[in-house]
Parts: sequence; C-alpha cells; structure tokens
Amino acid sequence: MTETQIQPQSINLIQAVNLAMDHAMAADPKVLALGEEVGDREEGGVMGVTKGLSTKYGDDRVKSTPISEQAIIGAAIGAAICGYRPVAEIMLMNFVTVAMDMITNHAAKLRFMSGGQTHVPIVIRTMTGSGFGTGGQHSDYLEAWFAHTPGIKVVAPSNPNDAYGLMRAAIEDDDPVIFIENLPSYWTPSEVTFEAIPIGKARVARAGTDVTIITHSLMVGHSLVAAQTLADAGISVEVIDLRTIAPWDRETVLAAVRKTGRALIVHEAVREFGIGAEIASTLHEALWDELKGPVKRLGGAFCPVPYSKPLETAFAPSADDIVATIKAMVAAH
Amino acid sequence: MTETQIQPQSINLIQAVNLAMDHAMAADPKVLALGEEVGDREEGGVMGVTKGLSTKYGDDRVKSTPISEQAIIGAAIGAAICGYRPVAEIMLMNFVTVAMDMITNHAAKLRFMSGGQTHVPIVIRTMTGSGFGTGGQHSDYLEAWFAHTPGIKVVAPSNPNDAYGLMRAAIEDDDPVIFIENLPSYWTPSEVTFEAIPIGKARVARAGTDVTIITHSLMVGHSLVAAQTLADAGISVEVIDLRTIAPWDRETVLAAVRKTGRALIVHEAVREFGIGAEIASTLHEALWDELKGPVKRLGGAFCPVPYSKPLETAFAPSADDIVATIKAMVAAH
Amino acid sequence: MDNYPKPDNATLLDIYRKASLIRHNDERVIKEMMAGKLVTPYYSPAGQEIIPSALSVSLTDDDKIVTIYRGTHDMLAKGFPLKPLWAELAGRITGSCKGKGGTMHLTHPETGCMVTTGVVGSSMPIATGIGWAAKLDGKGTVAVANFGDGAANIGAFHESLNMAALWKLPVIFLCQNNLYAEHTTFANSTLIARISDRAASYGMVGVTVNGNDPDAMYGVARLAVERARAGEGPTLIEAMTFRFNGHLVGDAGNYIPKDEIATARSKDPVPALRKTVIERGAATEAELDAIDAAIKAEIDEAVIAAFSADLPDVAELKRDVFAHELA
Amino acid sequence: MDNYPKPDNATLLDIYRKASLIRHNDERVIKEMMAGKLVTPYYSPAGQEIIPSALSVSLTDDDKIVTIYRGTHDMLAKGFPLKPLWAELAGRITGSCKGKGGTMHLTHPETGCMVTTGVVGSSMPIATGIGWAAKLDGKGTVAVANFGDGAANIGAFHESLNMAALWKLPVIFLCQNNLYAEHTTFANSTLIARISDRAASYGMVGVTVNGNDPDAMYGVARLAVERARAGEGPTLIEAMTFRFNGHLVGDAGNYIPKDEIATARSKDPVPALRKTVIERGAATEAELDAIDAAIKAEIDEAVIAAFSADLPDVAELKRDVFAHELA
Ligand SMILES: Cc1ncc(C[n+]2csc(CCOP(=O)(O)OP(=O)(O)O)c2C)c(N)n1
Ligand SMILES: Cc1ncc(C[n+]2csc(CCOP(=O)(O)OP(=O)(O)O)c2C)c(N)n1
Ligand SMILES: [Mg+2]
Ligand SMILES: [Mg+2]
Repeated sequence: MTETQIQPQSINLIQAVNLAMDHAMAADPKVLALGEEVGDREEGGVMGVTKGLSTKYGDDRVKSTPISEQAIIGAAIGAAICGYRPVAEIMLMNFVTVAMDMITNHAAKLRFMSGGQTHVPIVIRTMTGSGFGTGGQHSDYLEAWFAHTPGIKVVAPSNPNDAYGLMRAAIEDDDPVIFIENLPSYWTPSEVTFEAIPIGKARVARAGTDVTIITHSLMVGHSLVAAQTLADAGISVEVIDLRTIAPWDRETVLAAVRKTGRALIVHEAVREFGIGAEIASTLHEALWDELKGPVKRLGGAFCPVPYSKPLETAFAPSADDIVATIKAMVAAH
Repeated sequence: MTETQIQPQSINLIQAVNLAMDHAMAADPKVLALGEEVGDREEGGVMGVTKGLSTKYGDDRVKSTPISEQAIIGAAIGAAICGYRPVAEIMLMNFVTVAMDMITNHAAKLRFMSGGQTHVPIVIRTMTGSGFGTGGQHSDYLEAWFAHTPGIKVVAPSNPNDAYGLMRAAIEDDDPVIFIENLPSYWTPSEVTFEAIPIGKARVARAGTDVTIITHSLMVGHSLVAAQTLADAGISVEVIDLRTIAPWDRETVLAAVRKTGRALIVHEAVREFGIGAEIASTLHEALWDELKGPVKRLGGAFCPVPYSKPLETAFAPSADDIVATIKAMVAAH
Repeated sequence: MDNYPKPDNATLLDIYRKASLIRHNDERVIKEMMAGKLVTPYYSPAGQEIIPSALSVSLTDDDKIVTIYRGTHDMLAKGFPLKPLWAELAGRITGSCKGKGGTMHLTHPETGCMVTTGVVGSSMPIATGIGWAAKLDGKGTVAVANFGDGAANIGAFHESLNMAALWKLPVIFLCQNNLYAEHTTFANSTLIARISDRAASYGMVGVTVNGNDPDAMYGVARLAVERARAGEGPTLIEAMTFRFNGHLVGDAGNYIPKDEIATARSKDPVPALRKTVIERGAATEAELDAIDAAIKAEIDEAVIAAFSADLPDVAELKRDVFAHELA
Repeated sequence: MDNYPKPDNATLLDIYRKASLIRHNDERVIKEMMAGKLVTPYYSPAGQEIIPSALSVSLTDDDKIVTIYRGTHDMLAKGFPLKPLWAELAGRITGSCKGKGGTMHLTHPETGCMVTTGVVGSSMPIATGIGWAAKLDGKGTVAVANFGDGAANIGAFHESLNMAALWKLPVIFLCQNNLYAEHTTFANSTLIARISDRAASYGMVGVTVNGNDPDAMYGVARLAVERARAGEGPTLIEAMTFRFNGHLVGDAGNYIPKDEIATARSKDPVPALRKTVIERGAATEAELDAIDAAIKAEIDEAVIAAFSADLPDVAELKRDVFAHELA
C-alpha cells in the first residue's frame, strides 16, 4: 500500500490526512468518505481536510451529509458490512456523544456479536483541541471512553508523517478505528515519507535514560520541549509517542520504562479515569520490582474546558508542568 | 430528610428504590419522575420500580415517555434548571449511549459553563447486569465513562439499604447523579433503615487485615463470599463497598489499604481502562512506600458481553477468581 | 390498493410457506422455553407473520435486511436457515454467531440477514448505509430496515429517513406497527394516526397498509421494492398488525385489554391465509398439510441438532473482538 | 397572515429598539475582533435581528429561552444585559458566566436566557424540559427553543417535537432558517421546501413566516405565545431569513453565491424596519437617532467595563464543577 514513487515532502497535518485519503481512494474503489461538508460543494470540510476528494472521486463516493451524526455513522457501518471502507467525519470530538450508540453498540460489537460473520472497517475521523476559546462543548478529549470499549481501535497522530501513515493503516484495518486529529497541530508542516505506520506500535520520539514520558498527540511536542529543558538540567528523558492509544504498545512502553525506572504519563484529557490510569496501573503491575518510584500522571484539570484564556491555558499540562513534575520525581526517588 | 418514623424493613432493591422515590416525592413537590413506561398505565416500569408513583403523585409529575432518550434527558435537564428535581430512567445502561450528548455536554457542564448560575439536580436511574442472555447490547458497565466526565456523580448500590439511602441523597444532591442499578441484585431482600446515605462515602462491608478488596454493586457479594473462603484459608480480607464511584472515597480506601498493604479492585466492567485503573494508580502514588506488592485488578473480559451461558459466566470475575488472585498476591508479596 | 400488484397463486403459496414456518417456529421456541430447555429473552413475532412473508417473496439473497430483537419472522422469511438459527438460540458453537450473539443479534449474511439489533431505532441508520452500498454496487439490490411503532419516535428514525431520501437510496423502511411498544400503546406515544404520514417530512413516499392482509402487503412491498431497484428512492411502509403475546416471553401483557387481544386473535392472519390459499386454488388442504409437516420436521431436526451441539469454549471470549486476536 | 395580530406603534418601536441594539452590538463585536482586542469564535446574527425582536416583545422575564452559539440576537432581544454579556465575551470574572462559558455558553437566568449551546439540535430537548416545568408551575410561562435550519435534520428535533406535542407543553420551536448550515445550503440537506411542514408529523401547529418582516413575525410569534400560555401546546415556527456573514468571523463565505448575498443585503431588515417605524409615525428620524445613540453609548460603556475587568483566577477551575468544591 505504500506509494513508493512519492518523494518525501514537508506538509502539514491537514494535507497529510488529505493525501492519505486521496491515495487510499485511488488505490481502492471501496474506500469512501462522508460527513458534514466533506464535499467540494461545501469547500471540502470546514478545515479543508477532504478538499478535492469529491471532485476527484465523485459525489457518490464522497458524500456531504446533513447534520445527522447517528445517520453518518450508521451509513458508514452499513456500507462497511457490505464490503466498503468508509471514512466518516464527526466534525468535533464532542459530537461523537450524539453517535455513541452507533459507535459503541454497533461498530465496536458487530464482529463479535455475529461470531465474525460481519465486520466494520470504518475510520471515524474527528478533531479536538483547545486554545481557541470554543469552551466546554468543543474541546473534550474522549479517547478513554473508546479505549474502554472492546472492538474499537484508537489512534492519535502527533505530526503529519504519523497522520499520513496511521490514516493509511486505519483505512486498511479491518476493524473500526477512531482517528483523533488535534486542532492546534493542524498547521505545522514537517516531513512526510508516505508510508503506512502500523496500528498498535508506539514511536520513541526522543531517547533518554532517567525518566520515560508516555504521551500522544499535542502533548508529544510539549514533552519534547520539556525533555530539552531537562537535558540542560542534567536529566535525560525518553519520550514515547503512543500513536495508538488502543490497543497500546505495551512492549515498547514497558521496555522504555524498564530502562529508566521512572515514568510519567501526559495527556490533555482530564487526568481522573483517563488513559494514563490504565498505563500507570499496568506499569506498576508489570514492573513492580524495577520502578524507582510511582508512575506519575499529568492530565487536564477536573472541569469542562473553560473559555477565558488564563483558565483555558491552565487546563492542560504545559511543558513547565512536565519539567516540574519530572524534577520532583527524580528528587524523590 | 430521613423518615424517622419508618421502621426498618426487609425489602428488595426494587422496593427500596421505589420507596426512596415515593418518600422524596412526598417530601418535596419539586421531585419528578420520567422515562419509558414509568407510569402506572404502563405498569410502573418494566421492572416495576416506579409502580404506584403516577397514581399517587399524578401524571404531570410522573411521566411515561415515548422511546426518545435524548428528549427524556433533555426534559429532565430543562425542568432541573427551572428548580425541579427529576429522576429520569434510561431503561438499560447501554441506551445511555443515545443520550450521551445530553448527559455529558449539558447535564455535566451547565453549572460550570454558566459560572454557577444554573445547575442540574437530576438523577439518571439506569440498570445493567448480565446473566440473562441478553447479549452484547444490554449488559454494558459504563461507569468509567461518567467518572471521566467532570460534573457528574456516579453511585452504584450493592444492596437495598444503600439503594434507598443513596437514592434519597441523589435526589437531594444539587448535581447530576447517575444511579446504577444491577439487574441480578434486584430481588434479594435485606433490611433497610430508611436513612439517607451520603454520596462520596464508601462502606466497610467486612473488616480484615491482610488484603483490601475495593469493589461495588454485584461484585460486593462475590467479594464477601471470597473473603469468607479466604478466611477459612487463613487470609483476612477487608471488603470496601465504594457505593459512590465518582467522586470515590479516597480517604476510606486509602486508610483501608494502608492497613493491609495489599489491594485488589474488582468490577464487572471490562478491566482495561476501567475504574480500577484510576484507583490502582492513585493507590500506587499515595501509598508507594506502604504497599507490599502491586495493586491488582479484576474486571470483565475484553469483549462485548457474550450470549452463550459458559461465555457469559466467564465474562465477569467470580468469587473463585477473587480467591485465586488474592492467594497469588499473598504468596508473591 | 387497486393500483398495486397482486400475488399470483404460486407467490401466495410462497407467502404461506414462510408464514407457516414462522408460526411453527415461534410455537416451538416457546414450547422449548416452557419445557425449560431453552432459556433466552425471546420476543415472539406471533401475529406479524404476513408482513415479512409478503415482502420477502419480492427479495433475493442479495437484498439485505436489518431487523430487531423481535425479528425471527423477518429472518425466516428472508431465508435464514433453521439449523444455525436454533443453534444460536441454544448458545452453541454451531450457531450462526458461534453462540456469541444470541436471540437479539442473529446474523446470516449469506441470506442477507446482516444485522439484528437490540437497540430501538438503530436498524434505520445501518440500513441506510446498506442502501448506500447497494447504490454504489449498482446491481439494483435493496435494503430493508425493520422497526416497530415505538421506534418511530427516536431520533435515528428522523436522521435516517432524511438522509435516505436526500441520497435517493434503495431502502425500505418497514415499520411494523403492532400498536404496542413494550407496555406503551401507540396512541400514548404518538399523537398522529399514521406513522407513514411522517414520510412527507422527508420528501419520501409513505404508505400505511394492513400488514396482515397478504394481498395488500404484497402489493405495497412489491411496488416499494421495484421503486428502490429502479433508483427511485426509499419508501416508508407502515404495516398495521398486532402483537399476540406480551413484549417477551414472561410478560403476561396484562396492560392489553382482553378484548383487544381476543379481537386480534380472532383475525389470526396465518389460518386466514391458509383459507385464502385453498379458496384461490393455490394449494389443497392436503398439500398444505404436507408443507406444514415438512416444516415441522425441519424444525425438529434443527432443534435436535442445536441441543446436541457443543457449547463454545471460553477461549472464544478473545476471538472476534478484532480481526486478529490480541496478545 | 390576515388572521394574525399586528404590532401597534409602541410595540413596533420596541421591536426596532431590540433590532437596533442587536445590529449595533454585532458591529461592535466584529470591530473589536478586527482590532485584535477580542479573540473569540463569533457567529454573527446579522440579518436575523427581526426574528427574536418581534418575538420577545410578547415575552416577559419569566419566559425562558434556549439559544445557540449564533445567539446574541436572541439574548439581547430577551433582555440579557450588555455588561455581563461583554465581560463574558472578554473572558472576565465579571462576565455572566465568570468567563467560564464564553460566546457559546452565555447564560443569564434573570432575563430567562437559560442555556446557550454549541451542540446542534440540543436546544430543543432542553427547552422541552423548560416547557414541562412551566406547565407544572402553572403560571402560563413559555419556553422558546431557538435553532437553525441545519438542526432540523438531527434526531433531537424529532424526539423533542414529538414529546412536546404529546405532553401539550408551552414550547415554541423557533427555527431560524437562514438557508445555510455552515457551508451547506438548506436545499442540499433537506428535500422538502418548508421545515414547518414537519410539524404535521407530531400533531403540532407549524407555520413558515418571513422572519425579516416585523409584522408577520410579530403576528405568528404572538399567536404561538398565546396558544402556549393558554395551554394549547407547542408551535413550530420556521422564520425565513438570511445570514449576512460567513458561518463565523473568519469564514469568508465563498460558497455563497455573490448575488444571493447582494440580494439579501439589499433587503436588510434593520434599515427597512427603521423606515417602517418612521412611515407609521411610531417615531421620528430624530427620535430613532437618539435611541441609536443611547444604544451605542450603552454598548461603549459595556465594552470599556469588560476590558478593564479582571480575568478569572486559576482557582476558578475547581469551582462550579459541583455545588461543593471537591477536596
Ligand atoms: C434505545 C432503546 N431504548 C429502549 C429500549 C428498550 N425497549 C426494548 S423493545 C422496546 C419497545 C419497542 O417497541 P416497538 O418499536 O414498537 O417494537 P416492538 O417491540 O413492538 O416490535 C423498548 C422500549 C431499547 N431496546 N433501546
Ligand atoms: C451535533 C453537532 N454537529 C455538528 C456541529 C458543527 N456545527 C456547528 S454550527 C453547524 C451548522 C448549523 O447550522 P444551522 O442549524 O442552520 O444554524 P446556523 O448556524 O445557520 O444558525 C454545524 C454543522 C455541531 N456544533 N453540533
Ligand atoms: Mg410495537
Ligand atoms: Mg442555518
């Protein structure tokens, strides 16, 4: 599935997802796209992620929809069990709440409940992110809900290369995949090699020996900044970009933490009952004798995402928070 | 709010919830009830939990609804911000998926997003449980989703007394409360004292010194059976019934685990990314130097709830699983 | 109903065959449950046999249906074979879903039984997607969404009908209006008299028909199928019928007025159809007896096979969660 | 529209006052944004001023509304005071929501502005509940659910209208059909010509009205309010209008045909209303100038107060999550 003839290019995440869908649609006529405004008549998506696809592949394969999230996911599921591979867009992650029945009772379960007779190879693209004053109903991070739902995979790229590679893999995957795009990450270009990236494999974003940060999406960038600051202070930090949240890459994460003996999990989602809890618990169970101290977690504040700038900024972990937490960890144990 | 004149009685959980609603409606005209079939014209609920209420308090306060879960929760929210205290029924927990927008984007957030000007004192009663061959779409345990949602409280009674007391407290509570009833627990009578039980306070269901089990709902019974078996084998087990899952009672749980140095969390929900992960992580962080070994978790198998009896039985932790896990814990550390 | 096509005698006999199979099967399920041999949440379709029977004679294996917990009539009419069906009810590894799905999730893609759902309203969005696939396939196949009167008040109904109409999809939205949703009467959940009138909200064709009348039901269904195959878009059919039993086995249905049940049962559509078949000379009484006997024998065989098959191994919990078993 | 009540001159002037306030406020928000002083997702209601103005003259503070992200017109018409509104837009602790809610969640219960939502369709179920409360209160108050044409295709619309009709609740479902839902035209999401026809699906009264015509809008709204107050149940009003700007500030609206915008702007309802007010002798040009000047001054004061107020302290993250701050 890799387009070997394509030269690496520096593009942003919007372009990377666009090209991944484009290449997948060119390679396989069963790949479809649907969602509010995804067609070119509506400018190819509010963020332009699907721009050009309906013109290239036709209005039957790329369908703009009414504002009907249940029907959007339902239509994707129905087409999928008939052999198609729809990429459905739910404009913002908060709006998956309207379609949770379709996603968790149907997409996630049809393979199991049918004893493997049907399966649902859909990708649900959705976007979230704070920093734009959109307030409590537009910036939630709900990956933990889906990770707790057997039958669904969850991926969250932190950069354009991963976005391309994970989208190609997600479309090829025979199971439903939630593909989480991060709004503030959309416009930063970097090199994309146009290769599929396997679902379920994490990436070592920076090697280090004293502390391991396990993170994903926007927080990878913050963690790398923090790691640099800490390096200057003599603390060597390894940063693992999960890429896939469910099923998460235990092997890579355990190996990394075994090496450093200290782990910090960082995510934007509310810390309480977030995905960090599962990873931390697993690490404690698996590496009880090897950990130098307890695994720590940083996450969003326990409140809806607030509007006012200082509150919104304080909501999610910052590079400074990461630095301070790691310094305390190293000092304590 | 306690009806001091009422003598303790042995009743089942259905009757306990019914009486709690009855007493609350008698005490406060602002208390309402709504949901599919809750009125007496429809036999007072499929399980009879609301039987008699519409006859006693009228069809305006106790409203049977069409099958429209979004409108049910929306109606509850709207009435609540106008000063009423509706108890809304979502027949089965899997069907909350249809109303997740109303619950998590609105009920949970209105207080915060309005800066405290409005608030949503609703109770969402729902039921789940396996053992009846209802399969993948009727037996999910989704408490972790709500626990991860700031602004919502989650309670799950394990017995009729707690059901009465927690329901009275939930109705009096000024915030939205998800009240989870467990189907196989419905018909077992035990003594009810008719007193409110504060939300956020756990109960020591059995005292012990070697290992602490933290659990809730149906699994309390299994844990007590296991504790008895283990006592016969010379292992003294303390069982904590959380009663409230969010916000959970750290104080009681930490004190209990501090005492034994070993903890096992048991729930029916899928183990991965379940509420046990949060509790385990917190225990590791808070009691790092006091734990004798890693906190362990038992939960449902990582699949939809299956139909066939042997699979359905194997899905959730059994008393035997608990016994075996605790024996291994004690042997290891 | 004069403009609608009528079933010829061979078709009428086909409809009878399906309806009789459904009725006998239903009786057998309840019998096995009463005998304590089968324990399952079972939603009897008794009284509603004609609807899917009169529809399915216009469908092929390539046409696809989505049905609900109360769906064995829809499945059997569509061709779902008895053996994997019974083995699934009995929770056996030989069941169509290996015992993992059960009564409420019976699935058999070979005969177009794509999804059985336990969530009210969810058949409609999924069938919309099947209709989209059918349109893309371009082979003139059709998707059917079965649902009840109660389901017509849930949001997914609205979204699906609007989208299917807008996209001109080959979908038949088949509302089996049995006048009850669990304990709730149609009139107590819906102010209007005919659900089919809601089709107007979407620019869709809508029609109410006596679902227990094989001629009328056949005609309305046939036209809807033909329109769908011809690319003329979806139809909302409201098939009026009656649920003979409680909501599920165990529900005595005390909330249903006794005379309402008596009246409905006195018009039992299956014996009525039998009478029509004979009157029209489509078959003799003896021929029908032979058909029924064969049906009973086939059910018998399926039941015996089901109960003698193996239960699934606990290792099945790990299979079919994803395409590849997780480590 | 002959059977509908018409606004007297005093009422017409009230409508003007509201519409002018909305327009001036909108212009000021955009001005502050262009100047870089205000950074917020802002959904301009320009072009839709008459609708809530002509409705709100029939409402009191005890009547309640739920509105959407595009809702400053609904709020200002309802009486939401400028100072807490601007302070909220500016994210200040003096804002109506202490800066926690922002543009999309402006709330002011004293004037009946109960909820502003950012989720399409969600205003309807909540307003249904407010209507239930109003009915229980028995004081003849009314609930209004504002929403757009795009929202008429989401499931919550269906469930809410059915329930409100069934329960005969005093709710006005006010669909402001501005012909666009983000980049999607009404015709590309809905086959039927009039959303108000969907009222028939619920046994509800439905009416389409030119929302930019103050007489027609006043009449239709007034009747709906009176029916609601009298216990005669809900009404679906589809108020036809046009969105003068892109979906939000920053969206150039290139997908809207140029002549469509030009035509709409040439019929700008606010200056048209001004002309009518003068023609009917409800006020002189000079009087209107004075009203406008006062409005501008009031806005000015609110803006200055907003920007000079304090931002919330980070400790606010812990407050208002629950009634009592968690330990
Ligand atoms: C979303 C949802 N809400 C509630 C239920 C519980 N429930 C199961 S069947 C049923 C009644 C459905 O009635 P109808 O649609 O008329 O179908 P029928 O059972 O009569 O065939 C209800 C409320 C459900 N399964 N799903
Ligand atoms: C459930 C949901 N889906 C999608 C969106 C994204 N969205 C925000 S506004 C909008 C268009 C709404 O159009 P309409 O209802 O006509 O209201 P208008 O903006 O024209 O006032 C969309 C799709 C949303 N906020 N909520
Ligand atoms: Mg029914
Ligand atoms: Mg619009």
